[in-house]
Amino acid sequence: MIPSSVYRTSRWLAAPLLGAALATPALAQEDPIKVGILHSLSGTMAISETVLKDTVEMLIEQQNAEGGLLGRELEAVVVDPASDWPLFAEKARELLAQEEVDVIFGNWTSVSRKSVLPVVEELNGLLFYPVQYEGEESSENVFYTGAAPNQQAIPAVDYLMNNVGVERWVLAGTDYVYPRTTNKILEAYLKSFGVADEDIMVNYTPFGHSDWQNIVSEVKAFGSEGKKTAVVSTINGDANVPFYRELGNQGIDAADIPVVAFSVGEQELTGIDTAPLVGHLAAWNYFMSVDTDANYDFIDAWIDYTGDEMAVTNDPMEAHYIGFNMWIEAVRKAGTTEVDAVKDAIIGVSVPNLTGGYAAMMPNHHITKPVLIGEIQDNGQFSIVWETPSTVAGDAWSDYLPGSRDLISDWRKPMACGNYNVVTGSCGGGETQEETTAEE
Amino acid sequence: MTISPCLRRMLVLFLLAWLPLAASAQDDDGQQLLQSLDAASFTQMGEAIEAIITSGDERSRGWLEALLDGKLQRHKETGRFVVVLENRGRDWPVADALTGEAIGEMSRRDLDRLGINNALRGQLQSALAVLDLHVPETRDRREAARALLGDVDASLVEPLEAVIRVEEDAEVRRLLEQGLAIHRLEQGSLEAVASLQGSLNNRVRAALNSAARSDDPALAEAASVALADIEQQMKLNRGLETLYFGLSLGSVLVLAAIGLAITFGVMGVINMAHGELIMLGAYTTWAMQQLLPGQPGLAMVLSIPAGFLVAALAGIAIERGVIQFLKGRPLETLLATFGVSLILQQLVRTVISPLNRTVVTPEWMSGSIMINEGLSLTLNRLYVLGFALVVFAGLMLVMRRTRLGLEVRAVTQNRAMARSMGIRATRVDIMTFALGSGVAGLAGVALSQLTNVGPNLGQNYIIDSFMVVVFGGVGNLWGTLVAGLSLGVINQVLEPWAGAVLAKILVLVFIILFIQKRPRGLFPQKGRAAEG
Amino acid sequence: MSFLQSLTDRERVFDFLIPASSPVDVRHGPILYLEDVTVSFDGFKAINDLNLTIDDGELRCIIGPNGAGKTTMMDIITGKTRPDRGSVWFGSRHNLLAMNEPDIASLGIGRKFQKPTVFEALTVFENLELAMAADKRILPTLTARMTGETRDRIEEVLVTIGLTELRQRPAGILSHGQKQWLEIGMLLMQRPRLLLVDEPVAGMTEQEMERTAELLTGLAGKGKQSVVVVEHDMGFVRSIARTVTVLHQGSVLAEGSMDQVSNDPKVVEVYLGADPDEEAA
Amino acid sequence: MHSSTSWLARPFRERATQLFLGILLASLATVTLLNLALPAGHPLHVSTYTVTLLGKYLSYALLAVAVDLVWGYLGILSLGHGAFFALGGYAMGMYLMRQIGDRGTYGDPVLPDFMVFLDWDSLPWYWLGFDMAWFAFLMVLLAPGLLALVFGFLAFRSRVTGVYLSIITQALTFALMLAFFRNEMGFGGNNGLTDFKELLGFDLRSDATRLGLFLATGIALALGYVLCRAIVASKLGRVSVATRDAEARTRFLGYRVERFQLFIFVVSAMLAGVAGALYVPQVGIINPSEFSPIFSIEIVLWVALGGRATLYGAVIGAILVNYAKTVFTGVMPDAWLFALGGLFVLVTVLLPKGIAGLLAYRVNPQRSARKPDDPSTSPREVSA
Repeated sequence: MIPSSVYRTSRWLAAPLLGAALATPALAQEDPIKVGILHSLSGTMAISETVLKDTVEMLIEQQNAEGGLLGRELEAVVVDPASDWPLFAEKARELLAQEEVDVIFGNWTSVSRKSVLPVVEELNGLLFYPVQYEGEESSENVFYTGAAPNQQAIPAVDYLMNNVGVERWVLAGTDYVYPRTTNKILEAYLKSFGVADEDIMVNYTPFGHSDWQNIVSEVKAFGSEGKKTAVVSTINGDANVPFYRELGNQGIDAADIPVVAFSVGEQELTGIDTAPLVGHLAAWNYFMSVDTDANYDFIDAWIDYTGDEMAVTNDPMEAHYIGFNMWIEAVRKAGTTEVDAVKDAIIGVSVPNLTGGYAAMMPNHHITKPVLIGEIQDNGQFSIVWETPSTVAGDAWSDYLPGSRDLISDWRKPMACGNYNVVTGSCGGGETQEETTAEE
Repeated sequence: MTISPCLRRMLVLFLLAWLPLAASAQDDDGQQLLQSLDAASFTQMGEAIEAIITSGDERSRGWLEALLDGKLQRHKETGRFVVVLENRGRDWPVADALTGEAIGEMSRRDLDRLGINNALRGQLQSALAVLDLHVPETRDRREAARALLGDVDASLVEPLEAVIRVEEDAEVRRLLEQGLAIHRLEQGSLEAVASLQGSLNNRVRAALNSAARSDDPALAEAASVALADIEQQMKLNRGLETLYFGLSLGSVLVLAAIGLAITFGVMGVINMAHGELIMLGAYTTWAMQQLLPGQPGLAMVLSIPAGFLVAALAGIAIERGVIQFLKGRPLETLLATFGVSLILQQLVRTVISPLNRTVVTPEWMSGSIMINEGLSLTLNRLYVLGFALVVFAGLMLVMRRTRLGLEVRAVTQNRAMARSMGIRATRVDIMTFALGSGVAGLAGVALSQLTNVGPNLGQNYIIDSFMVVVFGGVGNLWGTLVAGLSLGVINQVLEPWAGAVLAKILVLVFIILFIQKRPRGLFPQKGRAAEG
Repeated sequence: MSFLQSLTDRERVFDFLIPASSPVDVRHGPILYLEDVTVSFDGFKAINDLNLTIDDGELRCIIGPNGAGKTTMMDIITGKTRPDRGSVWFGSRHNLLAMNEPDIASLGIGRKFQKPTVFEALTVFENLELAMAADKRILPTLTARMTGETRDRIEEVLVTIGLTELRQRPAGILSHGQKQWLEIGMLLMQRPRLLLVDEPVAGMTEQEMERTAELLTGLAGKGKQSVVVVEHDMGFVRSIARTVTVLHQGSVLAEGSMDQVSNDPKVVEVYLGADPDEEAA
Repeated sequence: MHSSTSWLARPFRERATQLFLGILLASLATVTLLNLALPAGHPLHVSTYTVTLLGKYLSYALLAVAVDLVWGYLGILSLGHGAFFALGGYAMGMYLMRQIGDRGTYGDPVLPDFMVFLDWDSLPWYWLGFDMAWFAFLMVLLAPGLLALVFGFLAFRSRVTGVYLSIITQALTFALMLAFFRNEMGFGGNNGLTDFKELLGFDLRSDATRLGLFLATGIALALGYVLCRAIVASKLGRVSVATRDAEARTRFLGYRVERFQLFIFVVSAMLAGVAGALYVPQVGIINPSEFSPIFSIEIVLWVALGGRATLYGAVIGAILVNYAKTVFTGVMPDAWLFALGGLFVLVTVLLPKGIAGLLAYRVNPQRSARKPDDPSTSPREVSA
């Protein structure tokens, strides 16, 4: 987010100079193009993030095998932010200021993205963020290749309402910003369809919550009211295993109360005994079980890269796959890795995704994605039971939140604004009030 | 999910005269049937399923089951239908769906799965359920009958009544009658309410609930009266349930803490790597299951001694490698063992995987036992609860009745004196630490049935463990037991109205204030660790 | 003193009118006065209806087998343990049972522990400095500075306890006997009216013992300190004692001169035929 | 007047302190010089990235000094000092949030972004006043101070000691962590507070501001160090050591031990708060993970590593460990935990007195042989 018009102009001036600086003999042509990878390899998030690091490394390997980019090698620069949010900011700064990488692929949790954001904007870097998130953000320097709420949550609810006939809703989530926002949006959405308050139960739990007995039995009670009930789960990573175990053991099967999860993919299922979960749902933009050649090629490459026959792929990996190819495209288009050029070039770029379609980069730095609903199978895979007819464009600002209803994002010049308020007709923090705040 | 009339018709016929149907279907018929299954929409698929059942083809059951777990697939080129025998990895062993003989491996790339959704799954399940009403095993018949609750409609009434007449098992009869009653209730019959009186079954309550909302005032009235009565009984159930939840959570805390109560409470060693020892126990369970594929139960049993051993050995290594050099400086043990815990975590990450591992729940541990229709206790937690008590009792025996226990206590009270009495204090230290660590391993084995088996497993329990030990009074095993269980119950009692997060906070605040009142914990004790 | 007396006593000033720091009032003789004190630890009566009076300036020796309650008695006087019953008066004004350790200490009751406890990380000099009678509230302590006379006072005590040349060494390195002395020295710094000395000569050599004996006898005297010594070593006791009190099972068994008590058959019985349980307790 | 302030001047007369201050100030000056004077390309040039990094280390160092004060000299092993650090940080963070004004995504002049999209309609009462710098900075001291006062009062009054005290301090910070995770609390939940714009009108993104913050932290560390040193060198310092080693004895000498403990505990908490306040604008985010018990344990590790009860040891430990962390996470991302863990084990086993002990030995073997402050012999250790 840009603090003030003055600051912005100064940065626009700075940009070309920066470009010139990069073009100096200091960096000759044969120097490799540096790709920063900012994923936790230790700490709580290592579980989810290590595979993403490997994915990017694999993609780089492949790209180099095909002769690199602009006749230059790609080189991965890996650091470990260790699931420590301030460390994310520090490492981002290291990558951009010290290593002078041309692009960063990284982050999983919202908080890590939020902590990196100011750094990336200050040092004018490029960040590709591969995980589904709460939206309500559009940065000039960040490209959101994961799903926004309207690319995951809302279609999932539509499916449950129309195809399963759910009338009663449990919105269960881990207590952090993604579930909070998503559930706010869903509540507003459901009520717009006339769902009554008493038919919605919202529940939040701390990270890594391991004792689900009470909550599951509450859900059970909530579901015995004679109306079809479903659980919309935004429960984060680690807490899912005990949650599903408890579901299974308290005998809630998908036929009675289906659970649709937004954070449970193939990767998470490798840690769960899936037998009792068969039939529970997940909404993603990609499943390993997708039956396309592109996907099979990707899977084969991945299995060969990891050397593990049982290795699985998941949605964020596809997001990186898409993001990486988009960046390659944009760099080719711009003929340089220089950030501002790439930023402009990438908008409108479209590359094939793994589900047999194309993903295009929108002016709001989100991409178009198909939405798939899958049912868990006993082999830890998902069988796809529903799919949006066409791809959905990511929405940075939800129409269901009072604060963001009037905001749009478009990074094309001349607007070049991440939070343009169509009502006040000004970009983000209306400059009009600037003085007043300056005084107080 | 309701079963379509077509399916009904065939069931009626099937049930009224249940002599196995003539199996005279040619393969092409089978091919036909399967062909029709491979349909565009799920509705068409539903019809195809009915077709299969009505066909009375003796292979139909196999097909339906394969379909149910997504193992009925079509070869893309040949269009040949196969049943996948094992669907992990890239190449799957398959059998021909028609002839049933195994035909080697096929790449999943060339196969097309006949996918179903929850609605179809429901249809299949109840269809199979109806078929199951005729299997010899009573248990299965009960399952089938229970599965039919709420799925009965007009066309099933007659056949089911027929079944009831000849069914010799009372429980099956009761369940089927209940099913019929639910159906009648949906039809709006008042006396159905009477026959559903007092049943705590979820589906019954669901039916009554919707009846209570019906426009027929009399029915609504009766239903809500019945419900109110049921709610009364449920109240007691909920109370017991909460108690059970509390004890179960408590037992987990006790298991996690009891090892610490020994290493920390008795030896005064602040072992930050305790959590990782628990983790090792859990991974041992996983490893066991890898070694004995297909027999999770046996693996489970074997991993109890194995887990103890592995953790104990690790404990000995820690004691010899680090702690013995820190005699008399327990605080330094906190620092060193913290380092050890970091190393162990990363070791697991690099050697095994940063991802969680699947630990399968043996069937005798999954599900729950039904106390009554409305109250059932989850088995895995029941086992853990029992296990915790056994472990505790075992430890008490060791400490009270064995030579080791005696020596341990002697060394704790007065090291120098014990030495002079010819007790080899160093040996005792090793043994004690090994014991404590081994118990941590046991905790890991148990926890593998409840939560993630991953590198962070230990981290999630170390803090709580220390809380429990201190709350109970350092160096007092009874204290640990009481503390663990009571904290568990308090937490679970608070949770429903305070929410999970607030409940935990309140428990912590409670501990802080309690320590103000009793600066030595629940059961204060004299001895090295208690001084100062 | 009984309640009736206390009413008729015209000199009596009610406790709440007395600032805690007021000088001890010994116009009526006794400086320490224990009456019907009883304390029991989970059933076992450590002190049982103990009555004891120490006069101002007196040097009193208290002997008795293990478990007789000597140390417990000291704990009660210094406010570490609260008795179940009875009253403990310092002079005729201060009800010790109503005060905590620091108050009692600043009132002028010094104590030397059975196991010598000095601050091992601090130097001998610093040990004495901390013990010195001074304003012991936080800010004064923070801003306190070493003045000439305090230094002299400390030096003087260093001489008395013979640790002058070790003054800058940490107390941790002192020998057992030296620690004993340092602790006595700390008592002297406190300038207490009443010293409670628990086994001062344990682990001392003959010469050290003699010097300690001189020290203690020198201390006691009218208007100076009163000293209560608990000791096992009969030789030492004989060498200093004027009056000896024999404690047994938490109450006074005998009292009198050394010769009197040592000829008292009850005492002899206790010492010779002391039953082992007592020893253990 | 003189008599009441001279205790503050005392440290300046100590050779060790003079040395420490000399080194600290000198390095501050050099860094500044190398950062400003030399061109970006120059091999000796210190980038702003490095400056900020050093700034972070220094704030950690101050935190470590605060911990060493209570642990090293009072024998209270606080496993909850992260809480005071975080509270100071949050106080600063709230001020910085208010400074964003209407430049947030939603352009709401009053409400921070996270409140807008979780549709809070008005600012909760405890956020009031944080738009004023003086109030916020006051809170940086008061918030941790008051918590320490109440908590310490309860704990010390009822003579909770040793491991019991350690564990309830841990419980304290753990409870606070869970509380701040809750979005209802109105502190931004897990995301915490971030995307700060300016501090006292200085743009937080400008190199000048970063350098300024670094220097400010350096000065704060110097002052904090002198303060602690002064306390330790005073009679009060000796009383606290006495308390550490023989609490009962100290009582019998007429000192109201619990008050001394409380006093030092509160001072230490406030120092920690200041450290937190300086930390936040430099790393650009404050979130509940600073409350996590593990972090608090790490702090203790820095102190132990550097050498307990020496103050300068704490500084060395904090800087060393965190520097190691920075390097390892970059150089050997997959294996750095081995290195760090190994470091902890080796140092505790091989150097019981930490690095400072080693130094002291180098400087003056005979003295270090009898280092008065050496706590590893003190009886309290058994329990602590």
